[in-house]
Amino acid sequence: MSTTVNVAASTDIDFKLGLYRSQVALRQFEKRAYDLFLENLVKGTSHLSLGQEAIASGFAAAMRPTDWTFATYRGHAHTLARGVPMTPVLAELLGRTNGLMAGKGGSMHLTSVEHGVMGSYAIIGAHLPIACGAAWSAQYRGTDQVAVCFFGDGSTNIGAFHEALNFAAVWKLPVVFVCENNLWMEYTRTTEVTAVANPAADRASAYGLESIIVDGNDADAVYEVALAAITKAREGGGPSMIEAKTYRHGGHSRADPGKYRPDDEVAEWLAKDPIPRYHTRLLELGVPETKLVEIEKAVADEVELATEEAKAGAIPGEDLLMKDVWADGGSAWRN
Amino acid sequence: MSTTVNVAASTDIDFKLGLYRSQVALRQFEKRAYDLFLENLVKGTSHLSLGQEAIASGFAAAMRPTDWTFATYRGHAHTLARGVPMTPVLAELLGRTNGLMAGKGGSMHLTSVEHGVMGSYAIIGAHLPIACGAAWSAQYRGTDQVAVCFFGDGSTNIGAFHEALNFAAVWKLPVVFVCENNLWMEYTRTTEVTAVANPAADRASAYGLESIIVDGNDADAVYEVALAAITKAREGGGPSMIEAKTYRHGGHSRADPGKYRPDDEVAEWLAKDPIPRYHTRLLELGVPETKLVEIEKAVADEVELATEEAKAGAIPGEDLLMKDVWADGGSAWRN
Amino acid sequence: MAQLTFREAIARGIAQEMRLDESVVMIGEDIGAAGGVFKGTVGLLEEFGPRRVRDTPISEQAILGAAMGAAMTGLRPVAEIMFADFFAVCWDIVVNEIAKSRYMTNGQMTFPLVIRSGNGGGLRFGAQHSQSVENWAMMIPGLKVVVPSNARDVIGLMAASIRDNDPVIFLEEKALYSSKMDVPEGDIVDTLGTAKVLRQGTDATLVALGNMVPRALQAAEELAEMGIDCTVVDVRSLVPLDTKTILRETSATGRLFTVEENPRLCGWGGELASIVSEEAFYDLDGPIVRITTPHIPLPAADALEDMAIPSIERIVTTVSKSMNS
Amino acid sequence: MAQLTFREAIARGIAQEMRLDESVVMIGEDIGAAGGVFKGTVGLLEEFGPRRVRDTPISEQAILGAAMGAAMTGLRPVAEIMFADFFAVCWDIVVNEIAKSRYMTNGQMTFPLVIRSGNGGGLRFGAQHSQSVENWAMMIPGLKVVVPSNARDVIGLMAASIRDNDPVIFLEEKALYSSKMDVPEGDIVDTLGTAKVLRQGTDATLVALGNMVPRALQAAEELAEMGIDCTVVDVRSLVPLDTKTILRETSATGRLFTVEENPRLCGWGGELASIVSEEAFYDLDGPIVRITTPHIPLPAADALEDMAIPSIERIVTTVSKSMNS
Ligand SMILES: Cc1ncc(C[n+]2csc(CCOP(=O)(O)OP(=O)(O)O)c2C)c(N)n1
Ligand SMILES: Cc1ncc(C[n+]2csc(CCOP(=O)(O)OP(=O)(O)O)c2C)c(N)n1
Ligand SMILES: [Mg+2]
Ligand SMILES: [Mg+2]
Repeated sequence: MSTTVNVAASTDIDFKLGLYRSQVALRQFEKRAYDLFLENLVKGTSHLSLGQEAIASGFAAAMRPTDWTFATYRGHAHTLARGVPMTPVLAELLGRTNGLMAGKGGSMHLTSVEHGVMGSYAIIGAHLPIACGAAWSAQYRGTDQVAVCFFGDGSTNIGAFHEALNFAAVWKLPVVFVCENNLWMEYTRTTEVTAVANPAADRASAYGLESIIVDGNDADAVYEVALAAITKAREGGGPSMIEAKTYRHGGHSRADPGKYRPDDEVAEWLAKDPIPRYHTRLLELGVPETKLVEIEKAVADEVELATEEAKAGAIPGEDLLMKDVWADGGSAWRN
Repeated sequence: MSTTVNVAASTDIDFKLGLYRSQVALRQFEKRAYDLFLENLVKGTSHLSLGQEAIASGFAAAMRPTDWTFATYRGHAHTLARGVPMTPVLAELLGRTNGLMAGKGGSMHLTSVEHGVMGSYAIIGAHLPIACGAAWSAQYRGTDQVAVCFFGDGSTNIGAFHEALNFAAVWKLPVVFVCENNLWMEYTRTTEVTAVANPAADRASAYGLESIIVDGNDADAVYEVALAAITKAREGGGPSMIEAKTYRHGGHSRADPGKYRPDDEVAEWLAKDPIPRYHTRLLELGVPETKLVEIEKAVADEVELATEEAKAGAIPGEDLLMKDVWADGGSAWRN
Repeated sequence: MAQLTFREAIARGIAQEMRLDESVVMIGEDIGAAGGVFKGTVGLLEEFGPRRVRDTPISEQAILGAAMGAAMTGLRPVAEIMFADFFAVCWDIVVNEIAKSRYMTNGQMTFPLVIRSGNGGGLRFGAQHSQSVENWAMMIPGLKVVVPSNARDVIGLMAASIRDNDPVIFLEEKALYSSKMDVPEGDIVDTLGTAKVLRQGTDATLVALGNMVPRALQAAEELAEMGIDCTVVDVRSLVPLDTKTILRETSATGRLFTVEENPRLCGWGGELASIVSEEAFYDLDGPIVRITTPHIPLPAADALEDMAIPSIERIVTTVSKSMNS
Repeated sequence: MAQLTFREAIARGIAQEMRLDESVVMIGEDIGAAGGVFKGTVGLLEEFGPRRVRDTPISEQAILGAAMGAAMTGLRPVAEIMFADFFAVCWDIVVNEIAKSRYMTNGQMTFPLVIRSGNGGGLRFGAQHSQSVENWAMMIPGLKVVVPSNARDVIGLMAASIRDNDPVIFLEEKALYSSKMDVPEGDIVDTLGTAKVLRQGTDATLVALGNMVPRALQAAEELAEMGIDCTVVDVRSLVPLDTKTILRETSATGRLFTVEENPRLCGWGGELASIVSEEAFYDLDGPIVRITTPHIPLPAADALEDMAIPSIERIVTTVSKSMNS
C-alpha cells in the first residue's frame, strides 16, 4: 500500500462515497447507542461524537490498516471508523460477552488491536505519551507505522499533553496528535480556562511544530491535512499536531442535554453539521440522491442488525471476571 | 515599603554594594558547604548554585519581605538571599537541632516561613503549581504579595510546568516564574531533550505570556527584569516568566566534578562569573577596592562563625523524630 | 428533620462551613455553574460567588498545588478531584508535597485543606473511574482519610474535615450519592477518628467502610436470622483510626471480619488484621477474615461489577461459613 | 565467581537479557553516557548503543507512557524512574494505564515491561527521595513487584522480570547499591514469586524484604545468642507472593514478625498478617508483630533517619521482648 493511492483516491467519487458512508455509520450508530442508553441498556456512561464524525472518518481514510489509533472515552467514532464492526462495539456498551472486550472495558475503553485501535483512554491526557511509545516502537523496529492520537480541547491543559508533545518532537516520532476542539470541556467552555485562543495550535511552536488548524466539520479538509501529517510522520519527518474545529451536538455524556451552551451557538454549529454538508457536496459533484439514500439505508440495516446481535449477547460470568489480569490468562497473585 | 524605593535604589551605590555582598555571601557560604560535604559533615546530598548567584540576589533585591520565594533542591542561594541567617542553613545541612528545620528537611528542603521562603522542593516541577496557590491566596485576600518561583531549564519539560503556567495565566495570578537556564540537567544537556532552544522563553507564548530572556550572570540586569515582573504582578497584571541564562560552576550535586561538560564551555562561563564581573563594575563606578575587600572579609567572618555555630549544634533525638506530622504537633494516627 | 440525599449533604456541609469562615474556598473542575459532575456542589456558586467557588482547567496538579499554596498562606481550600482515580495524575502533590511539608519544615507550615473526590465502584464506569483509593491515602504519613457512609455523617465529617488543620482526603462513595436519610436541621459537626458501632452483637464483629457499611448492616440482619449475632462497626475515618473501638468490639465477640470494597492487597483490612492479631491476639476465637473485591481491576459490565464488589450475599455466606467451620 | 556490587549486578542483569533479545530496550533520565545517577546502567550505552539505551527529558509520564506504548506493540522496555518517590508524578500511567489495560481489553494487549527505580531510605536524602513504595505498587491489581536484597538475586530476578510478560515494578534498594557479594559467572535466571528461607530456626519467623533482609539476618544471629532461634525469610517478590513458604515457615515456628522499611499503615506486613491470621490462625502461638518505620515521613538528618528505619537493635529488642512476654 502506498500513499499515492490515497492521494489519488481523494479526488475520486468512490472514495468520497466511502467517507460519506463512514460518517453516516458513526452518526446512526451513536444515535442508536443513545436510544439504548435511554432504555437503560447501556449502563454506566457513554460519550457521543455526534457532530464530530468528519474527524474520525477523515483520519481513518488517511490511515493504513497497520497504523494505530489512540482515542479517548469519546471513542466510539474512532473505533468504528477504523473498520471495527458495529456488533462488538454495541455489545460492549451493553456489557455482553460478544462485546469487543467481553464487557470488561465498557464504552470508555474500546480497543481492537486487530484493527489498530490501540485503546480508548478515560484519564485525560494519558494516551498522548502512550501513543509516543507505539511510535517509538515503529521507529525502533523500522516499520513505517504511524500512531494517530485524538484528544479534546480541554485536554491540552494537562501535564501529560506537554510531556508527550516535547518527547515526540525531540525523538522525531511518527505520531500525529489531533485535537478535536469542540469548544467545551464537560460543562465549562475551554477558552475560559485556557490561556490561548486555540488550545492546541497556539502551543505547537512550544514544541517546534507548525501550527495547523482545520475545519473539523469538513471530511475532505480533514482527510487532506491528515494525509499530509501521516505521510510526513511515515517518512521520518516527525510528529505533527492538528487542531480540528468542531462541535458536539449533544451533551458531554450520558443523558446530559448540554443546556449550559447558548442556543445560538448550538444553532450555528448544527448548521455546520458535517453530514448534510457532505451530502450537499456529493450532490453538487453529481452523485444521484438515490445513491446516498441507498448508503443511508444500508447503514440503517447494519445498525439494526448490530442492535439485535448485541442484545442477544450473553451476560458475562465469573470465568471472565477472573481472567486476563496477567499474560498467563489468570489473576493469581499468590501460590 | 513601595516599589519606587527600590527603583531609585537600583541606581544607588549602596544598593549595588548590597547586591555585591549578597552574591559574595552566597558564594562563600556554598564553598564552605562544599568543603563540609567533602569532610562528610554534610550527609545525603547538596546542590550548589556556584556561578548562579546573580539570579537569587537580583530577585531577592526586587522582592519585599512579605513576598514569597519557592525554590528547588538547589535552594541554598535563594534561601540565604532572602535574609535567612547562615547558621541555621548550615546547621540544617549538618542535620543539627539548630538547623532551619532541626534537621528534618535537609539541604533540599530549606524553608523559612518567617522570611517568606516558602519551601524548597525536590520533585521537579511540583512547586510551580504550589506557588500559584500562594499567589491565589494573595489575590483572594487582597494583599499585594507576589510569589516568585525558581526552577531549572530541565524542569520545563515536566507536566506540572505546563499546568502551572496555564493556570497562572488564566487566573491572572501574581506569580513570577524564573527559569534558571544553566544549560544542563543532571548529566544531560537540556537542548538534547527539549524541542526548543530557549526552554522557557520559547514557550511563554503558549500561555499568552511575553518571552523574556535576561543575562542571569548580571545582577543588575536580573534586578531590573525582576522588579518589572514583580511590580506587574503586584499591580494585578498577572504572571510573567523569565528565562535567566547562567551556568553552574561545579557539578550537579554532591561531589560530581561535572566532567561531562566540554572544557571550553566551562571556561567560557567561568569567564562570565557574575561576581568578578560585578566587582569590576563596582570599581568602574568608583567604589574603592578596599570597600569590596571589606565586604568579602565580613562575609568570610560570617561564614566562619556560622560554621562554628552549626558544628556546635546538637544531634536531634527521638522527640523531634515523632514531632509535627500533624498540626497538633504530634504524629498519632490512632487512639 | 429533612430527607436529604448524600449528594445534597456534601453541599450542605460545605456551605455550613463557608458561612462561618471566609477563608474557606472551593476549587475544582465544573464545580461552579455546573454544580459538580455528581451534583455535590449545587447551589454553592450561587450562594458564595465565583470568588469563592472557582472552576479550573483540567489540570489536577494545578488544582492541588493551588490548594496547597493557598493553605500554607492562610486559606482553607476545599479542592475537588472529580473521580478518585484521577488522584493518580496529581499524586505527587498529595503525597510528596502536601503530606510531607509540615514534617519536613519542622512544623513551620500547616495545611488546613480538604480534597474531596468521588470514590469507588458500583456505577459501571469501568476500571479507570471506579477505584477505591482510601488505602492509597491511608498508606501515606501526613494525610487524614475520611469516608462517610451516610448523609448525616457527610455533613458532620465534612465540617470536621474543613475545621481540621491537617490535610484531609475526603472520599465520597459514588454508589451512595443518591442514598437518602432524615437529617436534623442546623449545624452538624462531628469528630474525626471516631468509629461508630451501628449494631451490637455477640458472635462476630463486622468492620466496614463507606459503601460497604449498609451492606454489612443488611448482612448482619440476615445473619441474625441464621442465628449469628454480629456487631457492625462503621470505621468512618481511616486516619485517625479509632483502634480503641475496633479492638474493644473485636475482643468482645472474639471474631473479626472486615468488609472492604478495595481490591485485596494492602487494604485497610489488612492493617486492622495486623493490629488486632498483635494487640487482641488472646481475645480471638478464630481466624480473621477479610471480605474484599478480588485483586483485579474493576470490570465495566454490570453483571461483572456486581460479582466483583462484596455483596450482601457474599458477606452472609463468608461469615456464616467461617463461623460454622 | 566474582565480587560484584549490587549496582553492578543491575547492569549485568540487564545486559544479559539485552544480548539475548533485540526487543529489550532501555529508557530513562541520564541512563546513557552518565550510566545512571546510581551507576546502575554503566557500560550499557557503550555495549548496546544509543538506539537501545535512550536518555529522555525530565518527563516521567512520557517515559512510562512510551514504555507502555512500546510494550503493547512488541518491545520489552526497561524504563527507569530515577527515585521511587517520582512514581508519584507518573502514577496514572502505572496504575490506571499499564496495570489495567490488559484486563480492560480482555487480554488483547500484553505489557512485557520493567520499571526499575531506586527505592527506600538510608542515604539521608530526606522525605522526597527516600520513600519505600513497594506497597504503593503491591496495592494495584495488574502489577508485579520485585525487591531483591542482594547482588545475585538482582541478576536473576532482573532476568526473570524482563522475561516476564507482565509489567514488573523492580525496586532497587538504594541503601544496598554498594553492597557486595560473590556472584557466579554466566547467565542467571531466577523465578518470580519464590521467597527464600535464609535461616532456619524453631522459635519465630522473621519475614523481611529488600534492605531489611540483611538486618533481619544479623538480628537473628544476635537473637540466637540470646537463645531465640529464628527463621528468616526473604520475600523477594510481593506480587506474585510466595504465601506457601511464608505460611509454612510461620506455622513451623508459631510466631510471625515482619520487618518492613515502609511507614506502618497498609504495609505488606499487614497483608501478611491478614493472610496468616486467616489461614494459619490455629498454628499461631502468639501475637503477630510488625517492625516498621513509624508512620511518619522520613527525616533527612542521619541521626533521625537511623532512628526511624528498623535497625538490627530494634529488631532484636522487639522480637526478644515479644517472645519473652
Ligand atoms: C485527569 C482527568 N481529569 C478529569 C477528567 C474528567 N473529564 C472527562 S472528560 C472531561 C472534559 C474533557 O474535555 P475535552 O478534552 O475538551 O474533550 P471532549 O470531552 O470535549 O471531547 C473531563 C474534565 C478525566 N477523565 N481525567
Ligand atoms: C520528577 C523528578 N524527576 C527527576 C528528578 C531528578 N532530578 C533532580 S535535579 C534534575 C535535573 C534538573 O535540571 P534543571 O531543571 O535544569 O535544574 P538544575 O539542576 O540545573 O538547577 C533531575 C533530573 C527529580 N528530582 N524529580
Ligand atoms: Mg472538548
Ligand atoms: Mg539546569
